[in-house]
Amino acid sequence: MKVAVIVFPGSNCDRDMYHVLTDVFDLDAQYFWHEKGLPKNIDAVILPGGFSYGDRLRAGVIAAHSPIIKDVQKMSEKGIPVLGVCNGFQILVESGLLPGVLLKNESLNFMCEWTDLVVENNKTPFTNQFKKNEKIPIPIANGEGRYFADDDTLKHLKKNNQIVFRYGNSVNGSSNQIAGVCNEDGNVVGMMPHPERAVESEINPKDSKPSSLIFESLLTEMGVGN
Amino acid sequence: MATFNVHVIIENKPGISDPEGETILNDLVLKGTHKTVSKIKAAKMLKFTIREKDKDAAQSKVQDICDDLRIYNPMVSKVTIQVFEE
Amino acid sequence: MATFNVHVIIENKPGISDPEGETILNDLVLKGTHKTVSKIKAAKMLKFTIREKDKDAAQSKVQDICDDLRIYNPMVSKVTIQVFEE
Amino acid sequence: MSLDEQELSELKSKIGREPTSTELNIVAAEWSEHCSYKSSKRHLKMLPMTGPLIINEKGYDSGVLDVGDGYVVTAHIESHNHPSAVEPYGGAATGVGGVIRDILSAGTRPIALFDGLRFGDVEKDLQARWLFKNAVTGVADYGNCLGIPTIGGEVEFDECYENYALVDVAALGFGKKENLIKNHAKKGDLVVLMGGSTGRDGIGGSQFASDSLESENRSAVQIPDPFIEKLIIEAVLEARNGNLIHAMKDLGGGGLSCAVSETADALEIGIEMDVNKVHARESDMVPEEIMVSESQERMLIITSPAKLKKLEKICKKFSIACSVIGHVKFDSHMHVKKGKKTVAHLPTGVVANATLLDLPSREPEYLKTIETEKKFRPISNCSKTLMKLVASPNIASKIWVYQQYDHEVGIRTVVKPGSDASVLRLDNGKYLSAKIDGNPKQCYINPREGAIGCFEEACRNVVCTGARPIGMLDHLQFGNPNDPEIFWTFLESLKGLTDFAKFFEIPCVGGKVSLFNETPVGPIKPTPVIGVLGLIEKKLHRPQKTSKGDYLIIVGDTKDEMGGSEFFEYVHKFVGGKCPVVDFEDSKKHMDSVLNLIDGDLVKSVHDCSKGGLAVAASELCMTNQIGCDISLDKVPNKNLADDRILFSESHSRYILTVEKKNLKASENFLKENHVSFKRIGKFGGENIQFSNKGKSVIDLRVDKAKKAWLNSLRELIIDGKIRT
Ligand SMILES: Nc1ncnc2c1ncn2[C@@H]1O[C@H](COP(=O)(O)OP(=O)(O)O)[C@@H](O)[C@H]1O
Ligand SMILES: [Mg+2]
Repeated sequence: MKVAVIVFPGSNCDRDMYHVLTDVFDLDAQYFWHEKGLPKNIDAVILPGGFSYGDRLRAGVIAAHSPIIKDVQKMSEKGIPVLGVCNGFQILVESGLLPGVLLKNESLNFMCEWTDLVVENNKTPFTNQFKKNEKIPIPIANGEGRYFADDDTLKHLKKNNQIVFRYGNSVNGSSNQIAGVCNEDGNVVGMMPHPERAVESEINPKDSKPSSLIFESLLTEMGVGN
Repeated sequence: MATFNVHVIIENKPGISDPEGETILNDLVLKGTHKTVSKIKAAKMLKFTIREKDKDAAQSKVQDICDDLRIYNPMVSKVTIQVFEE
Repeated sequence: MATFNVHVIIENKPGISDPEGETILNDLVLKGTHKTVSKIKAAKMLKFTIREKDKDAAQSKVQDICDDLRIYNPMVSKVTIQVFEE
Repeated sequence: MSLDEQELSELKSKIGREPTSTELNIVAAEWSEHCSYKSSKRHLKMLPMTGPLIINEKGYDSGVLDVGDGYVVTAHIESHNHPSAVEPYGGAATGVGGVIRDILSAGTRPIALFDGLRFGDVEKDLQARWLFKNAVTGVADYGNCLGIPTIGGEVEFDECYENYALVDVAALGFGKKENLIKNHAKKGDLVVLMGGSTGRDGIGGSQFASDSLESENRSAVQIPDPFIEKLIIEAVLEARNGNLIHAMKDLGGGGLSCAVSETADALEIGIEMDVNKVHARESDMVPEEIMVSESQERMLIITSPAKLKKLEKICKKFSIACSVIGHVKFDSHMHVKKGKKTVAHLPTGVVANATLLDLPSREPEYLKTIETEKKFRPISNCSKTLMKLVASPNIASKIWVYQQYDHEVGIRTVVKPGSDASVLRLDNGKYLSAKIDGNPKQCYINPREGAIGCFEEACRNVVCTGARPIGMLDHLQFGNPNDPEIFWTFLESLKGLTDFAKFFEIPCVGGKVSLFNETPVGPIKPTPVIGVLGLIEKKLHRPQKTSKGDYLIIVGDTKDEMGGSEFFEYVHKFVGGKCPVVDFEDSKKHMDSVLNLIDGDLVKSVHDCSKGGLAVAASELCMTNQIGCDISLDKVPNKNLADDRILFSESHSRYILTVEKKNLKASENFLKENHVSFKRIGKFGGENIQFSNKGKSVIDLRVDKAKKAWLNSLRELIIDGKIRT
């Protein structure tokens, strides 16, 4: 099974994600430059974090127009799991694959700190190994990480069980403390925190198991899990 | 064809919070000076230089660009477009 | 006393590069079909609501605030202030 | 920007004719203090620069250390003081950009950043607050965008930086030894300029850095573009992997003038180039402007015609401009043309080697009396004093700063900012620890001992993580060197650093000199900033959480050397007294012993004692571990000092160890056997930070109250304008 890691000009967590997929979870991962197309044999797509196009205009908006996004969209329509982390989430939102927007943090500053996530939806390809309300210690690192959606959208999200992760406490002022959402079908997931920074105990000052479940969920989804 | 300067102002829709404007206002309030200011709103501006046949064409072209390319995010912001002849 | 809307536009001085405008032009606008655009300059805008006795007072008050709070650095940016009556 | 009369006649006699205006500009840029080190170079040679781990290659802008298994670590330090003092955001950001390119030019990937920030009195001075806030944002925006973690640094405020800013940035790189660029050039090789376009911004920057700030030339602001820099990094590394780079240099101070002349000089080649081929931002730039422009985010690369196609393809992929501006010759000249017309033709040896100065030095007058102490009334309420110190800008936690920096990207950061030193994991299973430290208050009182103290403090911080120091970076920042008194302080600091480096066999792997740091009211205090790299060869011993019943041991003597301490300067508003002195033998013994204890898993954690002394160091432990302690001052090894001196003395070579009961005997025995001066001074537990002397309470402070002040005061000061606690 093959996981595509999409690289945009300015992506900077691509190598971290690749390391985790290959060295930690023994997956077959491959980089794809944003101008390329995606081959048919891809089983999952990951948009890593970073500052695509220097976050100019708005985080994610320029990358959302990259040629490869059309292929990501096609894959997502086929039900293939797609995960956007941080800037990847911003790109998914700006390209309309996920609802809502990500605004500047209330502090107006970049924020790099550890926080707790709460799993709201454990039915997605990236959360199927969690219990509902399970906690995940995980770091955030973003300047535009405040999830916002208007009331109608929020209502819809709740009804459809599209809120995947919430923060344990209010870190940046996001609507309903939302940290991650999915599309209506549940196969496209976006999250602001960085699971790839939390799955190795060596660099995780708290507990690396919960974050690992995000990737183990993917393995299970693909039928290669334990 | 003529050259036009088109100003695009992107700002939050009414009802959407604007921490940046508020912070600057708070700074003023905190310092206790300049009490005559009652509101500050932060916005972003893009100045386009564009060649089109007339003002209207310039206006609608830039409007298209803004919509097409999502120069603004319609969920939270609105744009105002002003065209100036060179 | 009257209420004024004062627009403050902060942009890089001429001759100083504007990486944001360039990226928006080259990586977004020109990559599409909108080839008539030749330049984009990014700027920041602040909209003040202020009560002062007249237009001039509003103008100079806002200028003072921008200088006081160091809303822009005259080394790199210039500021344009426009006053509108409510 | 110009040459002085003597330099002009020297140039004329060396080339045997009148220089052209382009030549004048090129030479003025290259002979500026910033590029040529003309005042300092002959003295810098005293520093030990070789060692078993050091790899020396011509033309490197960064130090290279062999960390085994085919891997190298590169390191460099820079400052961007003058630009940051007038445009803190852009100045700090482009400072980061510059030091990153030095790492990149060796062919290694930048993996970490450090920032040392110094400003005026942030409590009183609004300008200082503005400078600080914007410099932090500048570092954050640049480093974060590149995806290079900023994992450490320091922040300090002192009146001597009023209306000024010191922004130091250090960077570390990592890579395979076999991928290092072996700077060389072959016949027919091409000279390529890659990256951002050349514009008028930043013209005269290096000259600017060599003038004092009062001078008029303030046009040298540079606009940071981290996005291009990120693309350059990826493009260069891809080109390196393809073996497409024969030689490489980043464009920094002095722009093309320096890059071309220094590359040619280092490789013993000539370079012929055409300014018309340089991709410029404005069409009407004259040759001298193109040659001295310090526009950011540019690299000079020497490659062969055969490899050029591949290089161009990589540049195209990343949308970065890449122009062939010239070619390699073997006449040791730099030949600058505009189209067919020659605008400069100079021997590179002349351009790149300014005549070194031998400036006079004289011991400053003020030093004769500085050690005399004023009489102080003893502090009646030490709890209050400790609380005040914990919330003071220099001692308060810098969390408001480092949380704005992405310090985890790259997933190497094993020990994160907030500890004594940060630790990175390397691909060969080893760990790299690093920290930068400065102490202008001590260096002002005693430039020599102060500098040694900075060096030792950086070592101590690294040792606290269990790493053995393997290399040092020095950044020497002083006022106008033409003032013999200032130059004397420069020499003293340098001699101190040299002695320490030699004694401890820690080679200097890189450095930088920044002179002419003058504020409107005078020179800055001597401000050497020292970076130390340490290596953990085997197992990493992560600091463990302190719990109830753990013991506190202090290693090292607490002495009556309060000069430059926060206690004297912040509490008593007194500048003077005796500067702490490092005893080399003790220092070494303590380092070795602490490393041994960590290696043997006998201690839970080690923290160094520095700013604010024992009282602050112990409080920091309590606050970060959310636990109280009970410490007996009468047990602290000292010679009959008053309580407030034991609490707040900043004597060097001291560590505080947290030890579990079961390891107490073994640790104490080990220290005894190694003749280390130490004492068990306290025990953890409860909710209060308590110090007593012979049973009489001296300090009693709630941990949570202290912690709140310590964590929040800096942010409150910057955002709200005052400390609320
Ligand atoms: N400007 C900064 N950038 C990043 N980290 C910083 C900065 N200033 C301080 N820190 C971090 O805060 C912690 C305390 O710093 P400092 O007080 O200088 O420590 P020490 O006294 O041990 O030298 C360290 O982990 C340091 O790296
Ligand atoms: Mg320390």
